[in-house]
Amino acid sequence: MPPAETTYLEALRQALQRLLRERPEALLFGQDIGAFGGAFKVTAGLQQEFGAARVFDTPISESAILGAALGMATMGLRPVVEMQFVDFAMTAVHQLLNNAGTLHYRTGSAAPLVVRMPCGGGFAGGPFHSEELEALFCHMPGLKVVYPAFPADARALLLGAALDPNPVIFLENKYLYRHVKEWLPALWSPAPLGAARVCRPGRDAVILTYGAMVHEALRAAERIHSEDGGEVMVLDLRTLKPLDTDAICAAVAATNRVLIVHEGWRTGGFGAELAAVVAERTFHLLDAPVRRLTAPDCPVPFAPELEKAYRPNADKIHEALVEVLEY
Amino acid sequence: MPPAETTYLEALRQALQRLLRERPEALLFGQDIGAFGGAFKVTAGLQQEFGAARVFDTPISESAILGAALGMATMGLRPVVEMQFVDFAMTAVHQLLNNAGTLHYRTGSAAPLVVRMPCGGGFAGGPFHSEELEALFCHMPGLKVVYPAFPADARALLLGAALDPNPVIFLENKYLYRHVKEWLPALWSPAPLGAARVCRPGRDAVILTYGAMVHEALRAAERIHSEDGGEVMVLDLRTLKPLDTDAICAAVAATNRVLIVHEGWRTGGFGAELAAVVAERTFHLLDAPVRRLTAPDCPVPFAPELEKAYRPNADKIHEALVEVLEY
Amino acid sequence: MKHGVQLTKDSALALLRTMLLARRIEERLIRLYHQGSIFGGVYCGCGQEAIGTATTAVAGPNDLFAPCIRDMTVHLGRGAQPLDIFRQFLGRATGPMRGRDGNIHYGNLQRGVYAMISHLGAMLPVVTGGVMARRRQGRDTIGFAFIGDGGTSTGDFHEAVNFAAVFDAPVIFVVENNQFAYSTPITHQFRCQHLVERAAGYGIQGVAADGNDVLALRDIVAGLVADIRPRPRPVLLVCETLRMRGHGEHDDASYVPAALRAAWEQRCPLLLLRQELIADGLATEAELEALDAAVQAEVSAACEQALGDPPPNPATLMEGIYAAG
Amino acid sequence: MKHGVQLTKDSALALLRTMLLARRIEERLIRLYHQGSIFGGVYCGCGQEAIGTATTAVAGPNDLFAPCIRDMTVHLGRGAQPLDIFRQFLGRATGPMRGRDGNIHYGNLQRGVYAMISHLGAMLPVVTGGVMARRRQGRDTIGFAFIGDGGTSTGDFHEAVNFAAVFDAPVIFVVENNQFAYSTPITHQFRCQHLVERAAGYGIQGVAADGNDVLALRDIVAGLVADIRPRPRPVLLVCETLRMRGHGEHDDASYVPAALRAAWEQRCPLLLLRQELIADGLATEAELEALDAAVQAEVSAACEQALGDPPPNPATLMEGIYAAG
Ligand SMILES: Cc1ncc(C[n+]2csc(CCOP(=O)(O)OP(=O)(O)O)c2C)c(N)n1
Ligand SMILES: Cc1ncc(C[n+]2csc(CCOP(=O)(O)OP(=O)(O)O)c2C)c(N)n1
Ligand SMILES: [Mg+2]
Ligand SMILES: [Mg+2]
Repeated sequence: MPPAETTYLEALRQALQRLLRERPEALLFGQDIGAFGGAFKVTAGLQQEFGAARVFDTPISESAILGAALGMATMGLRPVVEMQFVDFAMTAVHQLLNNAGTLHYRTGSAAPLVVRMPCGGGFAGGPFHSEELEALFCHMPGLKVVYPAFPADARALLLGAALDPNPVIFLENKYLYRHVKEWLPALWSPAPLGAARVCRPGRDAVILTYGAMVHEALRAAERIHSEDGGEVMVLDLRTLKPLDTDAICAAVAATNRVLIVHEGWRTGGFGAELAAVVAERTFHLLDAPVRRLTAPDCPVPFAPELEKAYRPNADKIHEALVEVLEY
Repeated sequence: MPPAETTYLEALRQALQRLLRERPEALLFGQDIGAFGGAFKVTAGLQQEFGAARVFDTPISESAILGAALGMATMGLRPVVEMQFVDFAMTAVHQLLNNAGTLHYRTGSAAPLVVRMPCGGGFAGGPFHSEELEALFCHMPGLKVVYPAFPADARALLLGAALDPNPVIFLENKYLYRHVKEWLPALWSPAPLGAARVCRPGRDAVILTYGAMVHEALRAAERIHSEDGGEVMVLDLRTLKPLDTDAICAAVAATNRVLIVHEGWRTGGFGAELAAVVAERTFHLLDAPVRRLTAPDCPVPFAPELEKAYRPNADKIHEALVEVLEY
Repeated sequence: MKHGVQLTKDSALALLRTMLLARRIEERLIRLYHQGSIFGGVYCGCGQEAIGTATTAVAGPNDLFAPCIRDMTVHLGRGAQPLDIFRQFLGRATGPMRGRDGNIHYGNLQRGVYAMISHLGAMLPVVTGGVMARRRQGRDTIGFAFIGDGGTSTGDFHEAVNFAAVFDAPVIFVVENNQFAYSTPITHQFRCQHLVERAAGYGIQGVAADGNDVLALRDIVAGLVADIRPRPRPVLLVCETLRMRGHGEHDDASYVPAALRAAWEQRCPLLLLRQELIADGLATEAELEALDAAVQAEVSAACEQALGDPPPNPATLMEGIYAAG
Repeated sequence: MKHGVQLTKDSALALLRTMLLARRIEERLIRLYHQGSIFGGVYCGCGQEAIGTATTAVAGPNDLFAPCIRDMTVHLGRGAQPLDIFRQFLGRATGPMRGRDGNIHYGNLQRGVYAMISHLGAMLPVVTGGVMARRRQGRDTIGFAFIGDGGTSTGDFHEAVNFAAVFDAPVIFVVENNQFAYSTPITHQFRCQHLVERAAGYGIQGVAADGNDVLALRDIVAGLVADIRPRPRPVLLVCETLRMRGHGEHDDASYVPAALRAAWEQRCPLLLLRQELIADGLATEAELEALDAAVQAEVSAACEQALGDPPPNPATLMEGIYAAG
């Protein structure tokens, strides 16, 4: 019997459970995250284990949730709050951009605060339950932004985020919650934020990506390999801010061709920043123009037929890769 | 006696006045824009001329202002609303990103709606009255984003924005309000959105920029010219979305060296998109890596000494230009 | 006569028919969902049918509606056909949103119905603005803005009601207090005894109503409409009800106490109206059975037709993001 | 004795001193502004000094404050020195925000004072969360959250008050109804007769107070504190007052009717307290003159010292954007 595998979702739950066990100052709140365990069940069982004083439901008030979490963080607690969907955080951007993000710079107070936000599409969620908004958060000074692709990273980075003294936007991919599993060790440590990981080596090109697209990129790279032996590196950024530019530069130096892939919109997407970094820093290393494969600048459509055309996937990545390799 | 010159601020006022005169369906509202004429006096005299039914004050409710404007636009009115400072629009991003931006795609309804937002720093406004947030708006599907640098453009583009059937984010630079003047013709037309303008020709490099930085770029280019005869083109983008990529590509083709300048934050700033476009489309034309000169990823500081270090200006542009030209 | 508005057989049966249509359509949607024919979610208004029915029954053609999650009867009451609704939930190209948005996120401005966005509260200022616009255009429009108990905690609820009050916008803010917001009971949502207590803070009238008694509710709404159409100003109308299914069909609503559920089951708005019709001698059991059978047949036919309709063409993905100038 | 809280000469003079300090500091800041020595704006609380004075006078050391635009007396009442304030408005490296933020945007969490951000309402949930945290940590903390009449229209005001009510967070939401939000009179801001009518909608107590009578206000606040410290829950305290200067010093406030201004001028909180002290025989004119002279001297010295302080070093621009892990 192979060892039991753990989903991305369960890995997140384990991180929260360990945080609550080890850190009496930690607490979780958000809409329906208590007895119900959250819209996606990431917090299932935690109120039962830790009590309603540490894991509790709130009114439907994103600004109050984020503002209260910031206030708690200034008093030495470690709140980890959930936005039911990242889309709804748009009702309270000022609490992140203006309040949490500027706090340490202005006042010197730490704000150890994590905002967990389920992101992304692929399940007919429509325009308001499928967004990918990392580009917006990455633009905001004073925030860190994490976006894991694998269960092990999800677990280690969520604990790492919760132990960080800064406000951390922790993006979770809804599609990955139950679609990705891996064997996880019983002994594990929190991961510090800021390190990318080569999750497939290669010398012919590199795909810079994160979140759900890491898995699509791996599939596309595998297909290139099986079709004609091409070796495409996949770099999972894991943390978008701070960005591991050393790993990016090293990957470009090793491959000389770059494809950037993400599930968010193209114009001003995080891929633009990645392309800019590549263009600025590794211009002399490039054998082909950097290329972005992203969702188009279009609201996320509901119907699966439209969403399939909208969302990047292994096939579209493969197609773009072939062009990058053949340039 | 030279012909009288008109400020950027007065040019905006003229556009609103003409709109209200020519279009009975147009109306203006926002905080303190009525009898008071707005925090910056852009709407001075308009309530007096057109009455309180067409130019009026609202409660301090950004989401209600934007939502109500959207509702009016769906019924055939042409609301032009003001956010007192762009910073405060962050309390109601969902009304722009999720509501206005997706409306036509979902329902086919037009939403002829303009949101005027004073932006930018340079006057010790501190972290909450100095932000440059165009990068956020440009990422949102379904919105157009305009950012004029000159009085003539401000006037023609504001009227053009108001006549556009889509939600338009109209960014105004507070520093330019009273610092920039030019002679304006009595006969003028609304400008369609989407066209950049070469406001200084050149063949040695191009500066891609917009807003207040156009003027700093012009100064830097002039200095280069006076110092050693270098010819630096300045391309004023004017509309950021839709972006005039043809003009950008033509400028790169003519100069082979690119400096991007903006007043907003670096990471995920609109300069990232510009750098990405340049890197993707004009890779083969570049003699030097594309370079960004932006504000650093830091809350806008209050003290003039800090803000001077924070904000790009002609001197910093000059320095960067020298490096780009010497690469 | 017990009711303020004249109760004729025809008008009473029309009310019942709207509620029955919604109930039967939802039953069919639930089956489709469990069969895997519907992508995304199914969110039902079962138990809350009276609210959309009563409001649309007394509204005029120029009025504007911003329905929320559970308001299929608003759509039906404003003229949506069962076929439109199946196409919508199935994401068909022929549906009102052409597959670009799904399930409850639809509308039709020709009939005065805004398509909701998910962000709770966000539509309240939109319909307020729509009403302000129509009033300027010389129409006698009233707005009906729907929101759940949970949605009253959003900043948008507050901003919109206050905004409408300041501008004397004739909007009836209809709170459907169905006791839960997803899994969260109202005890964790607010601390006032009753949400009508919010009205005074905006200087507007607050009215409490039984959300399950369609006839009584229709009378109340008719009274409010008669008040505010000539003398425009907003009103807060709080309807008590219970959501009889899960938040969506993925949710078994096991957090709803059985006794509470049982009590409201007795008060099913369809049941109450049937009983009243029969007691008042306005209809016979047999007539009501026949009505239901006709509704069922109509629903089945619509469902079959929608199932045969085409999905959107992926080549249309990028069309119409902007309106053409 | 007319007042609930024992009125001693010392405590009364302390109240007056705080208000006088604020008044004299602001007068000085206005001069500096018009001389061009202050960059950015100057926003004064002139006329509203009693509110911060009364609240800080009865607060305990563990309590938390979120002052708003016009609350210099909150800062002073919590221990800020005139020197801190001049450094702040002058953007000096030595000031509480080290020049990173200016004018009214400062605080000191060691003394339980949050530095406000400009977005009106945004600090209300922050102080609510801070109070909830301290209560968990076993402290008897109460929060004082300040907001203007205009700020009550923000979604954040609503979300925060409701949130505090649901969690029984002992926060006194202090509305400073100074009749205007920038140029906008309260008639264009809300339609209730009095903002205390908002309280019932949250299921909390609402108290109306005269914002210019520092002694009466202190008694009211003392009563509220005595109530909610042991039995935690929020309260809405609405203080009537008038902003006696422009929104900022760039604004001549010509939109404020002269008669209204004149009426409130008679009710200047400093004047009222002086009159009362003399009427009660607690102080003589001469003593009060001496106090003022001492305050003026202190203010002048602080101003001179701050003017000599260095600006922030531009090389520090990028320091401390993140807390070190
Ligand atoms: C601003 C916002 N936050 C969170 C959500 C996620 N959400 C969708 S429905 C729902 C519960 C709504 O409860 P209520 O308003 O009572 O309406 P009901 O579902 O009971 O009809 C939540 C939390 C949302 N749609 N919008
Ligand atoms: C969310 C938000 N919108 C707009 C502003 C701009 N603004 C700053 S102060 C002010 C008026 C505030 O009025 P009020 O709340 O009554 O406080 P007062 O100035 O009278 O003390 C406005 C509109 C802001 N700071 N925040
Ligand atoms: Mg509900
Ligand atoms: Mg005020």
